[in-house]
Amino acid sequence: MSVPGLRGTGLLGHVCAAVIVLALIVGAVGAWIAPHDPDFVDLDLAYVGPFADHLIGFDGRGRDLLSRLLAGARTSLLGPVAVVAVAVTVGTLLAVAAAWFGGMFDTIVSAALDVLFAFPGILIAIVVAAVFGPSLRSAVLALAVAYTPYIARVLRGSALRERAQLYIAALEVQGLAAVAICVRHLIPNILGLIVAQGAVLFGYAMVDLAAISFLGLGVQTPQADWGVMVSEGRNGVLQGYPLESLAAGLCIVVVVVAVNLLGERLTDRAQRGAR
Amino acid sequence: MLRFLLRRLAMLVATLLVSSFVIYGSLYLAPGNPIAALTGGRTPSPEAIAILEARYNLDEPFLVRYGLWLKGAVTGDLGVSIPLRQEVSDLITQRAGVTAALVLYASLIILVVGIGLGLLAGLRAGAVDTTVVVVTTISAAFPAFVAAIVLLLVFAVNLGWFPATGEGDGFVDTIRHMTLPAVALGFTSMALVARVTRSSVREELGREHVQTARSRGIPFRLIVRRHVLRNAAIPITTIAGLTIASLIAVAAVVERAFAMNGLGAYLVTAASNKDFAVVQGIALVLVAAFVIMNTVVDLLYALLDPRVKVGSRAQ
Amino acid sequence: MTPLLSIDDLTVQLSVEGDLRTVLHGVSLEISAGEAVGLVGESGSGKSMTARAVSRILPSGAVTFGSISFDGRDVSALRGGALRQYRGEVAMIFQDPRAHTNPVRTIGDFMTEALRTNRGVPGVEARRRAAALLEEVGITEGDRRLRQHPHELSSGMLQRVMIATALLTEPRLLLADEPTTALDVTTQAEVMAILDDLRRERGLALLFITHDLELAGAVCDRTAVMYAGQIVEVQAAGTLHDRPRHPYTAALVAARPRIDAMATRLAAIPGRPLSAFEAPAGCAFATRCLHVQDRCREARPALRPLGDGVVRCIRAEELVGV
Amino acid sequence: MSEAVLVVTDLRKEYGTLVAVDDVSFRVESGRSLAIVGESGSGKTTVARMIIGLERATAGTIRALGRDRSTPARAGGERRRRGAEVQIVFQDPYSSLDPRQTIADAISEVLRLHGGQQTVGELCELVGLDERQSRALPRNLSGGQRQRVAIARALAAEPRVLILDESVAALDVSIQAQVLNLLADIRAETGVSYVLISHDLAVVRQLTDDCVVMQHGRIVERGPTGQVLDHPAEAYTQLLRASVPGPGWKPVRRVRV
Repeated sequence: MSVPGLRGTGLLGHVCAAVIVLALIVGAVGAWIAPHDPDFVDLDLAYVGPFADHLIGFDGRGRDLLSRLLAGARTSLLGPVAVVAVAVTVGTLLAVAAAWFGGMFDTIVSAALDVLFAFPGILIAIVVAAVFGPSLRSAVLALAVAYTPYIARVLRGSALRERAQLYIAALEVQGLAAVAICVRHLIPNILGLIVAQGAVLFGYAMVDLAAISFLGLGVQTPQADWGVMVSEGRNGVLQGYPLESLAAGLCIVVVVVAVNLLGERLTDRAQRGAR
Repeated sequence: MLRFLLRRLAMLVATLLVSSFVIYGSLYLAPGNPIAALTGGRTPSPEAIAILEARYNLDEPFLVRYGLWLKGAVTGDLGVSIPLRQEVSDLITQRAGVTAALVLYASLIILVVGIGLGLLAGLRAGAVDTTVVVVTTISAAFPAFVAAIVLLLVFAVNLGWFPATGEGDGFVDTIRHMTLPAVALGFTSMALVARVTRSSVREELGREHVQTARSRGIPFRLIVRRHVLRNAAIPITTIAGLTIASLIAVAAVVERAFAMNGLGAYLVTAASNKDFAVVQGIALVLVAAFVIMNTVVDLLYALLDPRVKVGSRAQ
Repeated sequence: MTPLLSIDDLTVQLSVEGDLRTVLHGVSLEISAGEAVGLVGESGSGKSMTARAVSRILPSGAVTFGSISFDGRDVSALRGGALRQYRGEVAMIFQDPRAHTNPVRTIGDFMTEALRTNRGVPGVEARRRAAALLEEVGITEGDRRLRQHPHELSSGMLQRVMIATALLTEPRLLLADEPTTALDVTTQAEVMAILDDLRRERGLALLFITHDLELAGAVCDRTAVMYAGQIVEVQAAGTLHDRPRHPYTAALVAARPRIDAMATRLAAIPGRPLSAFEAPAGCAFATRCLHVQDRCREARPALRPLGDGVVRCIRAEELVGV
Repeated sequence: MSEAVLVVTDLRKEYGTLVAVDDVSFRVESGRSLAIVGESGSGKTTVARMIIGLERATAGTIRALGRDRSTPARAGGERRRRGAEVQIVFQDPYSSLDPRQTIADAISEVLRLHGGQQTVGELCELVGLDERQSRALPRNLSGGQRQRVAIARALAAEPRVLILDESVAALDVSIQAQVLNLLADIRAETGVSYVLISHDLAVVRQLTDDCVVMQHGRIVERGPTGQVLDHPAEAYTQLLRASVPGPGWKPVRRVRV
């Protein structure tokens, strides 16, 4: 049995996809299925372990940890989704346009992307946070800007290879419009790679967004977010109560492992498929 | 080769110029009034405003201020931190050493462990390979700050082998303080380098020219050394260079986690305090380091691959 | 006299996605010292795989049956130093010289590697011999060429370098796998002439793999024709074209357009060339043969002597002249 | 003299300082076929790419069916019109079909574009592909079958000129003969003119009436195919002819480089 779209990714690919889908569902509805109010503070319960229906206990300010993990899934997962959606869309358009038109247009786009490439994502995020104030939106914007040249570069390469295929030349000679060739033929033929790159980027985006929140420049306390929770739990670690940091860190690692493995398998498949 | 070098240097300068403009420009556009920051919210007298504007060049148009800043930057003068009333370049030099040492140490770990594991897995199929693949899959997904927390917990808090915070004095003490941060910083990149090493070794082993060498009776270990490793060095250099350059930014996270007084952590503090002169200064230094690193990788690439001819760019 | 190379009932199976697929089926062929034998066939016929089996560079996971012996020694039993020694005596030239040279090493490194490594010839002496051989294959300024990289040479020149390199270890048998297919016709003629000259001068045996019957006819003493992983016919190269004994050989000759006359209609062979694992149980060519009868499909015909050669067709005698 | 379907005059192409095509002129009469013979680097493929508008000529004119096409068209209508005049079949049967499109879809896309009267079934029958093959994806077809599809797709535009850019060079001998016979049949049936780009003199002989021989971007000899091949006048054509193996042929060494 094989889900269409995951064909050729093996059992592991399917398991990873299941983990990701589950995580995304939690990201969408997590705040509503949380057993307790994730923001309810009771300092008397700080670092108290699992108790009754508080399945994994409390954090340093006495908030229910499980509820905070569930609620925190939203920013931790939907933030990266937004980053990837923007970067992949803009990156694909730039890549296909550069590959199709070539010449000056390609030179200018490539040069602009090269300059943008000189800014690491986290650095852009710090500068943007300084300018617009720290917020999730600033961080998402910064990472989308940082990732666009990356994905555009990769896709430009494969769009150029596809552009050089003779079937594209044959359709040009037939007189089919450029947009039709790109939309009906070129993009569908590199779609596998676009999806694979999206998955790889999702992993990076999750790590970087969480890191930015960890630095205090993304999602702001007291809002629940996995990156924020790792940061808030740091004091607990030094005092011998590592559960908050570890739990949030584990959530991040599990999702990123799943995303990376799936991305790798999708990339393999896209390359194998390229005849 | 000389033309390639000149071209690459020209590109480096152009990128740095554009980057400096972007950095300066974006912070110039930021909302907020530097005079208000200078006077700490009190309403200053018109004379005071005039004096402060002249002192900090606030009365000049944007391009002139950019020009002055850039001119200063080239000579090592990055202006004055308005809230701290200190030279930005002093603030940077005090902290640059920590970040540089951290990145260097992490790079060493990445190169030795990453390439070592990759070679092992690439040349030995079976259990060794599988182990390396599993280990690197997990470590590739470990963000630096999570790795930092886990290392803190295990080696600093529970085992007490390494200190949890600070930078240390003297060589041995510095190494002791830097080990955990460096491992945390290099954790992901090490895995990345290992995977690229493994796959390029595999790919080179399957090449036709390797088959030629086999058909000519060259012993396997010589084939590995002369053909496989030499050729795989090209992609390995590229990925190692790129990923090490990216550490320059990620260092902020690790410095923060281990409460170290480095450039990155200070950049974050300055960004939170809206200390724009410091943000500009540090951002410029970090971008410059990043771009120079990438240029060095490109040049290495050209040295390693004779096919990179004059005028053509490494893709 | 024992032949230099003797392939006896060689069957090779490759593992493709977990399945074993037969690519060679019962191939038998002998090459005497100094003799040139052509191995002709279409794609998938197994001609390259035969050469790879002889040179012991089959893909990993390949399973072989039958035997290959060189100068009386069993090739499959060679190990370590003996294998290296063998590979010095049996040199191979490939179709795509560019892919078969290491792009980051110089021509000099490439040419002299085997001499320096396996024969202990000092670098200077090895380079001197390499430059001398370059001269023989028609490449002047040998010293300068030795310092160049493969991408600086044209394909035709690189193929001459490959030939010179192959001759450098003074082999006794040369395996040439479509060495001129990727080259222009005029370059092909030149490279073939060089190969032919040097081979004769040295009394070298040659296994020449090609899809071009006429090219094989021009430089070989005998020609073997392969189809679907089997040898279907062997006879003297000079007579094969005019007097084919196997229906496949005859069809191949007839299908090729002629340069000196236009045919109203080419005698095309229906269907497409089959690989060994697709071939039917009886005669492998039965699905495409114009002269097929029911008995052809019953059992696989044996390779049997006929005239000065061998043929794998039960109707060979009746069909001569048809 | 009959009507010319393709007239190329003083065609020139420069890439920087390199002159790839220099002063090339020829004409193709309706229903006749022309071969452009040459080795790699002779400029023969560049000529083909300029005729079909994939490459811009530096100088010179190209006219097909009396209409100018010297510079590549931009407007959609003009590009379609030109597509219905001259079509091409490339050498590589593997990359000339969209791997995600079935054969029938690939052909019907072109039929819809040009509003042609033929059907997918007719075209498939014309090139000898059956119903089952027309529903297949390219990866399930052999090289020869794919080349038939490429021919059918080109013919769907009902062109008057079909450029065959080494179209049979990558095929096995037994398949090559099938496709050459097919091309002869198509010409008899549709009256299309071929421009065959080839290095293979035997194929040229089989398929064309006239030929031009190119070397280093220039035409060095021209004439009826039979005459040029049997009695080559120029040294280069003689060398080309002498390099082809045949009964009694022996390779001879010429030059040293």
